[in-house]
Amino acid sequence: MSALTLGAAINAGLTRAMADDERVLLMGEDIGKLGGVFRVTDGLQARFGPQRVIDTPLAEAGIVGTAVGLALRGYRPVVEIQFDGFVYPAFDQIVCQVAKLHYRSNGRIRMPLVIRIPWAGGVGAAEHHSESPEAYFVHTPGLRVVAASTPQDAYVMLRQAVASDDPVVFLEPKRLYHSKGEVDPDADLADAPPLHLARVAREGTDATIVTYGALVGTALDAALAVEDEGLSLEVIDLRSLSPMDLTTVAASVRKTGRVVVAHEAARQAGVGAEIVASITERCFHHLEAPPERVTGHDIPYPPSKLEKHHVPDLDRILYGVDKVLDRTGEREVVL
Amino acid sequence: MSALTLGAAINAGLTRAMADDERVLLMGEDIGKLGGVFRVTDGLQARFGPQRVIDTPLAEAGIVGTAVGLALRGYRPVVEIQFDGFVYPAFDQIVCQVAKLHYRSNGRIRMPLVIRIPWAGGVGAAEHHSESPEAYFVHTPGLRVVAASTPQDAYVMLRQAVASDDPVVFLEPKRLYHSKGEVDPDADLADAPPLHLARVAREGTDATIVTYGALVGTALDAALAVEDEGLSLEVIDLRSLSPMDLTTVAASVRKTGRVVVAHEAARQAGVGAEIVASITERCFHHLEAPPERVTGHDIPYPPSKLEKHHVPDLDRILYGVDKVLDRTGEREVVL
Amino acid sequence: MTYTQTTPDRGSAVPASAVHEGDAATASSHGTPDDRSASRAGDIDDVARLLQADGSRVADAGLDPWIVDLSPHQLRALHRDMVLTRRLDTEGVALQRQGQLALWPPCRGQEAVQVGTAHALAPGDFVFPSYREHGVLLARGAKPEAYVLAWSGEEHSAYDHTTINAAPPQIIIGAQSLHATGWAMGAQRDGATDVAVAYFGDGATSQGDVNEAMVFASSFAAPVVFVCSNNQWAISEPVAVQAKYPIAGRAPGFGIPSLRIDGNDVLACVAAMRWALDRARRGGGPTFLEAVTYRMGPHTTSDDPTRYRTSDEVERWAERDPIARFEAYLRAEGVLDDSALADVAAAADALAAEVRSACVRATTRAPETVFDHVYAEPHAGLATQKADYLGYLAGFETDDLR
Amino acid sequence: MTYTQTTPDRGSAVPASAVHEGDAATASSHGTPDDRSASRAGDIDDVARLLQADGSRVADAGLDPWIVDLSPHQLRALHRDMVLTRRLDTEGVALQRQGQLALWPPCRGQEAVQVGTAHALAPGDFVFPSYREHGVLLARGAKPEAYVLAWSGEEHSAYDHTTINAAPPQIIIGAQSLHATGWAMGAQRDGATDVAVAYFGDGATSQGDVNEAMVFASSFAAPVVFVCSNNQWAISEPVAVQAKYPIAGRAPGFGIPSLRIDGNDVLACVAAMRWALDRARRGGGPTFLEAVTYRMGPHTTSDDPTRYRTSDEVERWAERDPIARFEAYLRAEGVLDDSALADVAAAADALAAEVRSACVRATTRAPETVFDHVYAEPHAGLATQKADYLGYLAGFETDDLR
Ligand SMILES: Cc1ncc(C[n+]2csc(CCOP(=O)(O)OP(=O)(O)O)c2C)c(N)n1
Ligand SMILES: Cc1ncc(C[n+]2csc(CCOP(=O)(O)OP(=O)(O)O)c2C)c(N)n1
Ligand SMILES: [Mg+2]
Ligand SMILES: [Mg+2]
Repeated sequence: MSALTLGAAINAGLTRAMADDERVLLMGEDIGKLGGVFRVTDGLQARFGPQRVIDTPLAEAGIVGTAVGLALRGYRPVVEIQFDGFVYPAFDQIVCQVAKLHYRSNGRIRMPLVIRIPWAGGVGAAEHHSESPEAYFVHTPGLRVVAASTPQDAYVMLRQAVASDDPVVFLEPKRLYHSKGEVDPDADLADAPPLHLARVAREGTDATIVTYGALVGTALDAALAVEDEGLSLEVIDLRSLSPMDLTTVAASVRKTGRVVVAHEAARQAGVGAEIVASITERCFHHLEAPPERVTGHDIPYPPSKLEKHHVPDLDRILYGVDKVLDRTGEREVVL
Repeated sequence: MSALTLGAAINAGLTRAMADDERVLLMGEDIGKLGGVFRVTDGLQARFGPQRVIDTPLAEAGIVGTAVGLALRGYRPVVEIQFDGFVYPAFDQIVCQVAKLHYRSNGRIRMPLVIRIPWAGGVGAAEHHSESPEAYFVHTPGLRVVAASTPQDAYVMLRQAVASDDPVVFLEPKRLYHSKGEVDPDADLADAPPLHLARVAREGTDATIVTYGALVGTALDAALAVEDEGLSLEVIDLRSLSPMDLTTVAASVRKTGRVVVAHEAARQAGVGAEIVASITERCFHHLEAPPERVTGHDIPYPPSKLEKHHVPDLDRILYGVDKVLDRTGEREVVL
Repeated sequence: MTYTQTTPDRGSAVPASAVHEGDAATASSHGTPDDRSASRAGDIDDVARLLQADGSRVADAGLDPWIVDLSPHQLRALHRDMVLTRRLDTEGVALQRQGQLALWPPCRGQEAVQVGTAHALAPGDFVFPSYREHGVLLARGAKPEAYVLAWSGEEHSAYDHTTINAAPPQIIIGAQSLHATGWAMGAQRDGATDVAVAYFGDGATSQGDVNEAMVFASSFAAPVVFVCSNNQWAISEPVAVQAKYPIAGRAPGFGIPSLRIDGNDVLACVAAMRWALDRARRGGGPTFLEAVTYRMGPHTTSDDPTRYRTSDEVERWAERDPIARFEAYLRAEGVLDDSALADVAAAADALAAEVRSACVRATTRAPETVFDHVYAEPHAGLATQKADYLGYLAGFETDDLR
Repeated sequence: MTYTQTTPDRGSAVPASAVHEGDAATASSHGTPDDRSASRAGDIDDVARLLQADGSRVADAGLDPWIVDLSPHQLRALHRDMVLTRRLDTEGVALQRQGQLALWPPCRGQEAVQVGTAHALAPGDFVFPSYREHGVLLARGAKPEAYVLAWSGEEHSAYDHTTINAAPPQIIIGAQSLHATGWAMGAQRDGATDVAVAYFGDGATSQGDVNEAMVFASSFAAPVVFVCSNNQWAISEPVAVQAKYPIAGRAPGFGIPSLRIDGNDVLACVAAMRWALDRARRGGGPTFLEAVTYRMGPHTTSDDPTRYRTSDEVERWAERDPIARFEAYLRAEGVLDDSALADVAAAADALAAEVRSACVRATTRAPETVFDHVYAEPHAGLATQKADYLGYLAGFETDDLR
């Protein structure tokens, strides 16, 4: 075990995946000599050479589209989209090709592609550098979508994503790139929790917070914050957004009867809507209060000086918790 | 009043909008001499000339991107995407530019753009010709998204969309292009229901069906089918998917206590999830059963010979109704 | 001081004899300017050609060497595949008219470029076709009776790409050009001499994807050949909407040599393709071929071309028919006689009969198969949806719904 | 038989004297071949130029006529705006280092192409800049003290596009090229002589959007000028990753005349831009300018260029500095003396002071404004969200959160 940042854990995961399977290739803008703008691929070109760590022309459709061709030739490309907001030029290739080729070919073609996306906000960045596009992918049959929230998960899930014969959109909470945690580099994938399972990050009995990515930490903070008040919150790190581990979620909600769903993305038709709808369908008779969504507003990502009024934080999650517990107005807000 | 097909009603709406405002332009592939592959723009180039009805090169990003520039120059472009499945190459321009320029410029730039999309399935078409991409747009702040289900609505809503200073994704249920209805060509826009309001297509008391597009007709058929059984279904045609008229929806659900949400698009993180989540949040204590979603499966659109096993039909909607009324197993299914 | 200023309306012709050196870069330095004016964009005779419309053979020092070795057997095979392609196409149209197929995109008139380029391929090469490349797929070995079912609505794609090294037909215009380029980058990494081929139309050249494919192919010197069948129309839009200057002139700006050939001359198509493939196999990187041809039929069986083009134009192109031209040549050369022609006609009839019977026999697969192959690995959510749907179906008393 | 075969590694130079005829198509037919080999892609001296690195004036029959009328006043204005741009840029970097700005993309080294092309514009023209075009916007009249706030995180875009006819800076690489083309199509429909200008970098030329913009611009003969500032780098990627051959060579394939100019020579930039604008105003359609220049600083203040390029390279480019070169020329011409230079320096200092104080003074707008201008027309759902959020904020005892 060693303490690694989430970024370094992904680097370690990529290194391991490339060492294990020479058909694994990395593609992206500035991922070679520079090691990526977040240094996630640092040192990989030096180690594996420019034939396997490929600095591509500046064109996202081109990156994903050529990765499709490489996959058809038997490679397992891991492509990096430089920032979340730059994935849209590749949207057609992702939605119409990556997601559909297996189906189109009656299963004869496999698309073992990983699309890595430094993801979401809270880092004071310029426009288009703080987007949360996950709902678009979650709504697209044929894709798997995952989001790691700890270095250990990042390391293991990256390797699992590379090993998967399905295309995986791999969301990397960029706000956590520098957050550290223990990583077991020798973890056997066979022993690790499967990619599609959620993780109960904290057990509790009074209400459930379902979230993913950087907000998992915030949810855990919320659980800690209300401990004194005698409240016990369960926190679920969804990990996989498609498929969603609704079994774990439903079990928790059946226990607590109350649920807050949190994400940074805009609310309308976001992933939170799916979670709330699914919970309502599955746990209707166990729900003691309407599920509460704590999300980004239905606005374009605002200028960074104002992002704290968009991205849910501890206070907004607590406010959501108060709502499902019918205690709004009771809390003393200390800033 | 005259009986027009839905396609002809849109043609009439375009004609009227162009006659009323010379800044209105049409752009798209094959919309000129051919009149569009669905003939929706038939005769318009002959009437308004090739400067206003523009056959563009075969490039959707180009169509939408140049329309953005035309809007900046003071035009009101109405662009046609030839089929739903071909909107994705334009996705970046739609999501990052069309939807965000007003916000980016602090309201100084307006984007009075209409993006017309022949939409959804059930017409026996080839791959990519039967897609329901609406959730992607509904999840994108800055866009308005509407879907007409009758010729009269198509005529009026098209004109309202053109008149709107916001960008509007205008979904045209291609399955209904040839369905006829009365259209009042002299309808005054001021008297027409605003673009953002839902329509109670049929009043009822036992359960509510919320849907939009071609399924409105199917929902009405369902209401008719259960009349004999003494059941009274309310049918809501959402019309506007963003914003959503949740006031009308909630009022209905408060009355009936039971709701079926139907759409053709894949279920996961679809528009139905948003409707169910919103209803649950607003009508939690009025709900007598969990809301039921009747949707396309989470699969790529299947080959057309199998599409009847994907697109919800009368039977599947009735099954959903039975579920919310707790009567599954009771119905005699007559095919 | 000299500097680079390029104007659009000129290409720089290189001596045809330089073509087969397989190194256009070297060849070009001996070029002489080509001063024809811009209007030649529409000049359908501004092409490399070996057979004239009447079937007479013309010399082309650049192309000739690439076909000198064609045996009578190979020539007859080319002819046969063109005839079979036309018959498949005619049958496709007929089957659609009779309600057996949902749709058919006719390739009539484009048999030479499709069959000619495909015959130049090695088995290890991989083609990325559009929806109209019936002749390419037939020549690659797709079983016609299976192939047509992709157009009946039974399947999205009805052949096994692994057995014929061909991707499923692509409907999203231009998307396959990137797949081909990526595949070629893979072949390159494998140290193989396999070449990828992207087929697309004139309209496709407007798409960002096709241009990005040229950027990537050039940047990585990928062994890919872009074959643009300029059939003069993208549905109702004449090629002039997409390009004011010859399409072949676009590739060089990306660092990709290009050649504009007579797409109705199967010998020119074989020759140009062999040249391009050879360049690729030797590490010379990508090549772009513009085959000037004509879509004789409607865009698809749903289209009505009388709305946008004259029958005059169609008739003029009928005189350039690729099969008649080649037949005339082969007869003159003594390679083909009446009896051989009768054999081919019989084979074509047999093919048509088989295709027709396959359509008539075709049964739709079971409803639950709509859930298959969404993912390669198990997916709990989808499994539940499938179970739910089967439960729902089971509620019906008859199996009429199936 | 001759036919079109184009190879990538050659352009066809036309006599520079033909340039100013404003009709490249005619001019080209008198062309002589340019036989330089492919390697000239990296040849930064293969450009049209009026000023050498030491400031000495060289003749160029094509460009000369376009600047003969520049008055001493205009020359000084060019110089002044370049100096102000550099000062703004230096201050931007400093302010970012001091935490006053969130980010700054330096334009040091690119002042000539930015200021030169912008000075050639008429007020009615409309520019579509990228994030790095500080000099263009300054020359267009953007108030520097407002402009910098776009980089403080206070606003996405901090100038009123209507007053300076400039779109908000574009961050999505290449997207603005289509907007410019569309705007130009609008100007064309208005019967106006206004021209749209799209600014982008070398990296942007790989994007589908930029290529589609060329297709549309050519197809509609739109009055748009594409100005590609080839500053040799796209973040860490050298231009060779995007293009094996000179970028200027790409446009002609789309039917768009292009010119490769010394982007560090402000006179060449003015001249080429005037030529291109004139072509557009006369109905000649689009033009593509590749300005060969260099990004002296990091990509942005977040970047560390030592990871991917040598200081040698940077030093070599320092010798080609656009301002030093122009200053030497103006001094030699007697247009600029010490006292005028001192005036400019003082103005630059004043600008810097104003910008700094604007940054320091800047206050963040009220939280509820995040809900403004999502839509131009009322939106019930968003109004509810806003009310809810304000209700939530009101629950806090202090207004620290604001
Ligand atoms: C992205 C996309 N946009 C639009 C279409 C609709 N469409 C199908 S074929 C076609 C014309 C294609 O023309 P071309 O590339 O010349 O090929 P051809 O059909 O002539 O063989 C169009 C517009 C599509 N299939 N994909
Ligand atoms: C669509 C998109 N992809 C990636 C990026 C990230 N990015 C920002 S600037 C840049 C390099 C741009 O290079 P170039 O076009 O040469 O312009 P320069 O920065 O050199 O002025 C990249 C990759 C982006 N902004 N947009
Ligand atoms: Mg065509
Ligand atoms: Mg650059």
